Amino acid sequence: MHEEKCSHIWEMVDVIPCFIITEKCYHCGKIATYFSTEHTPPIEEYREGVHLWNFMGSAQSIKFNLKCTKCDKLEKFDELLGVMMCTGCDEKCEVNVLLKKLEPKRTWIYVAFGYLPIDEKKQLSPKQISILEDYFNQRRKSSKSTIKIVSHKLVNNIANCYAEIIKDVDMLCLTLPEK
Amino acid sequence: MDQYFYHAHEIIKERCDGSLKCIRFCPTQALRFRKEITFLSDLCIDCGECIANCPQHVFKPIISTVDDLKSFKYLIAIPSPILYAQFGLNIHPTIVNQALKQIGFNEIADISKTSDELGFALLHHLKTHPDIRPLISSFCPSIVRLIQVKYPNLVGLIEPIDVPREIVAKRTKQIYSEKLKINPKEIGVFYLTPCPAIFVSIKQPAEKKSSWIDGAIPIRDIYSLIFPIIQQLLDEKDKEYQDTFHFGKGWGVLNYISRSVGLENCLTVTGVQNAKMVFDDIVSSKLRDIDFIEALACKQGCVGGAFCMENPYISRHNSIFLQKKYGDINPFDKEKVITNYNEGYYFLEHPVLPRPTRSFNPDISISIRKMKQKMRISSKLPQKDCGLCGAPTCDEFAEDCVRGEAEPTDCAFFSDEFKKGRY
Amino acid sequence: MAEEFRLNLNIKKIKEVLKADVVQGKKLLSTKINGVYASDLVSDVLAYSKSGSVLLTGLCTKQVVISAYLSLFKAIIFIRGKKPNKEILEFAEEKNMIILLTENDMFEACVKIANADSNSISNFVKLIESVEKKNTIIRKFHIDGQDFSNSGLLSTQIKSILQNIGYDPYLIKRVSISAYEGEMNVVMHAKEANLILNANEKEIQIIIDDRGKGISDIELAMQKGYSTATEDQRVLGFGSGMGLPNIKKNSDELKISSEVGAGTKVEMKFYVIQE
Amino acid sequence: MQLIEIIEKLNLKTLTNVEERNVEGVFISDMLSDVMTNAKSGNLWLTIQTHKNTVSAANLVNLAAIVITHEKEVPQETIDLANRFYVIILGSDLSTYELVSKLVGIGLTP
Repeated sequence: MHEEKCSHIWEMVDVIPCFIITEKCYHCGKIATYFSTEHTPPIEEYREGVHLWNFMGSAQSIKFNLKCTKCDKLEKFDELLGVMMCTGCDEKCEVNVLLKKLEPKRTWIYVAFGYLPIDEKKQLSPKQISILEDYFNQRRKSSKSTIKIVSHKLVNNIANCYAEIIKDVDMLCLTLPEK
Repeated sequence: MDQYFYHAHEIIKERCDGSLKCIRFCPTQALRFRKEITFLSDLCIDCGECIANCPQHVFKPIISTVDDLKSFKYLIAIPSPILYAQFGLNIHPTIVNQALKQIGFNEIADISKTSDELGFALLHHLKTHPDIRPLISSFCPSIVRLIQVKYPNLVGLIEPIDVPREIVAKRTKQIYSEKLKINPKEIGVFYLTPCPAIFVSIKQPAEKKSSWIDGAIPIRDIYSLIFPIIQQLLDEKDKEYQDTFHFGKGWGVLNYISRSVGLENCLTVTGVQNAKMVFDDIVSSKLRDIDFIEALACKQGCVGGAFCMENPYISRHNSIFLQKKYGDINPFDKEKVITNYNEGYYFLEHPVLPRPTRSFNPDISISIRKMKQKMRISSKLPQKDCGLCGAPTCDEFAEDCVRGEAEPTDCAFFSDEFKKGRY
Repeated sequence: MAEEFRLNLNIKKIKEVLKADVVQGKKLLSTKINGVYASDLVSDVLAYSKSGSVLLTGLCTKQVVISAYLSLFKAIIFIRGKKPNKEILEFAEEKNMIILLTENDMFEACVKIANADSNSISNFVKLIESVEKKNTIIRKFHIDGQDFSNSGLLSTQIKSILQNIGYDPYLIKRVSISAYEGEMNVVMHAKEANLILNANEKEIQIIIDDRGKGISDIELAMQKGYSTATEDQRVLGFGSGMGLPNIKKNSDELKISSEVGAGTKVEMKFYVIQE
Repeated sequence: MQLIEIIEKLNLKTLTNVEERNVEGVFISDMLSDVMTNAKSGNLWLTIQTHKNTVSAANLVNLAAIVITHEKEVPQETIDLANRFYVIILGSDLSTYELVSKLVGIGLTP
């Protein structure tokens, strides 16, 4: 009842910088992702049950929760690894079909991705996704366009997805940029 | 205050290579280089420094051409005495006049007799008006404009007597229209000029509604037309010519106004920068015992005009020796001059008025604020007057910034290129 | 030459404007800095090489500090309340790096530093935007006694300032004459003097305060033709005894006070009549 | 302040299509996660990141425009992506700090 009354205005809280680590098991071909809050991301390979996880890459990112400024309701986003903008790379992908439909209205689709593999780990609930969508659209203020957030479950093949993920790749590389 | 000012030059922007030479030479700081060369019309006094100093000939003087003469039934030339000084010592002015007649002028008017007459009128004026001192000659149109623009509080000192070329034009038009019984408008009076400024004084006189002169032709254009004819005439030796030519007392050299009247407390100054120095002294009342100032914008006077062929020192020498060799001084009727003077025949139609000064704002209090801003900006500038910003001095640049005509970052010393060490 | 227009800042000034905490290098606050660099990319920090600069970054890792050290930065400012760990602080201490922490975000921090730097472009540009509140021009000039070669320059300068503002030409003429006479009096009779020009929309005031022998009888000095100019000065054409009477003739108010052996103070006023 | 005005005054290069937008405030960071967390709608984003995922971040929080400082070359794929999603990318040859200095000069202050 309480939730029904409050039209939440969200703000970002508990922002923690961290790394998204991607690993792959070369035996079964599965890809797994997780957060690390260590200062330097771990890169060693290790065995976990039937899998032998190999380090594939890391990127700087953040973990955060959303809190309503009016009723103080806290919504945790432990299962969210990041968002990526769909660029329509795969014709068969459901996200792409949706984007084609919404693009004339300037509605952009972002995929909220969580832990991999999808079927083995806990995922964001549809309610959490809609809260996230509300949050971003609230922030956009007087925008002529809107954001639609979808679950990464909709993505046809996440390993081949070319969506633009918001993460800080190469943030800590120590090589000189080429002029 | 958007008054239109006529100028006797046009800018051919395509020729400009941005060397900024002109900007440094302009004595009234009227030129700016902002992406392309431009000039501030209200500040320009048509001294011709930019025309003379631009290596790319970006500034093209606007002058009458021989074609302009065709619209008149009867043509009269008033040669500046400087014309005769362009030729060698063995060429008598009468030969030059004959050559002028051969290229199509019906009559050649003589200016030096009138000069002497006006000199005497000036002397009379000085005697009868002992309060206003020093008077400044109205002869040079650039100087008159310099005073209007930069020394507005000196306009009252400009001599109220008109210049010889105008009086001659006025007189000849009257005489010939009566003699030939034609409309004065059908008589074309052309001045053969050593400088572009004269052209401005014809198109937009500072002291009368319209000039008596119909056009001006540069000496250098005339020179190329008559020089072959003069050589022909010299070959036909012993040919009789009527010697009706008069040499004035000073005749085409410096000091000639004062020389012709025998003024003693008299200064002669040439070059705009030098004239400014003298005018500054007048403003602070430093010049106390001077009666008359003959100021000419060109260095060495009119012999240094931009349209002269010969270099100023040679033509000056020619001028002096021509007079010594052939000179006879024509007496004039002094009584008649005084009568004319009293009748107001010689006077300017109306006094020369100051041009609106370039203040920031008609409201003094706003203007003061802008001035303070200018001073503060100026204090930040390097004061090197390098000119790279397109303004001649750091001070002018600060002013342009306050007026919104320039961006402070146009200063090379503040630009990114400077910081990167490209300058 | 380039140096003149470089930054004019030290760490202490930055600390003050950002209200920053100095967590490392408290003794090095007077260090002058040559530039400011704002970036989060470690690779870019490495590419930037202007020694003696300060780095503004939101990335609080040891790699950043190492790169900053390699690029000869003198100080690092961590923005938005980022706190370095012990490892970073130890490294910084070892390499004499100064570390500051501020709550400002990157833009605020940049703006505050730019505002503090009196030589920055923004400050220069702001001169244009700023609106002057007081509408009085005050200019101070210095006159040297016996400096005949520069005599008259000052009154010319004053004349062009007034002309630029747009006062009535005849008022300007009166002011320039008086300023010139005042200036010449100093050049001829005093050791040195200060001339103050004070101009607003109601009046123009000139105060000349000299150090010299003073005037014993002001009334006598005010008489036309009275002059104490030396023979040398007369030969040069100065000292016609027109000085003070001429100022009196041209100004609307004139006040002279003098102490023999100390100096003379001449205050003149000219009223501005606006149409 | 209007974006077009800023482009003109600061002499910025327009790398993508430009439309009239209102600019409210400036945000400086090279971290996309930082943009997602702290940048505000209508901000002008000053960065040296030229990777195409900057477009993704700018679109998500509805930034007015991205300004790439330090004369950095922006890859064509970034520009193409930006044009498709109506994200404006501008370029400047000044450093981030120098550009801020100029922004303040034209009156864009925090």
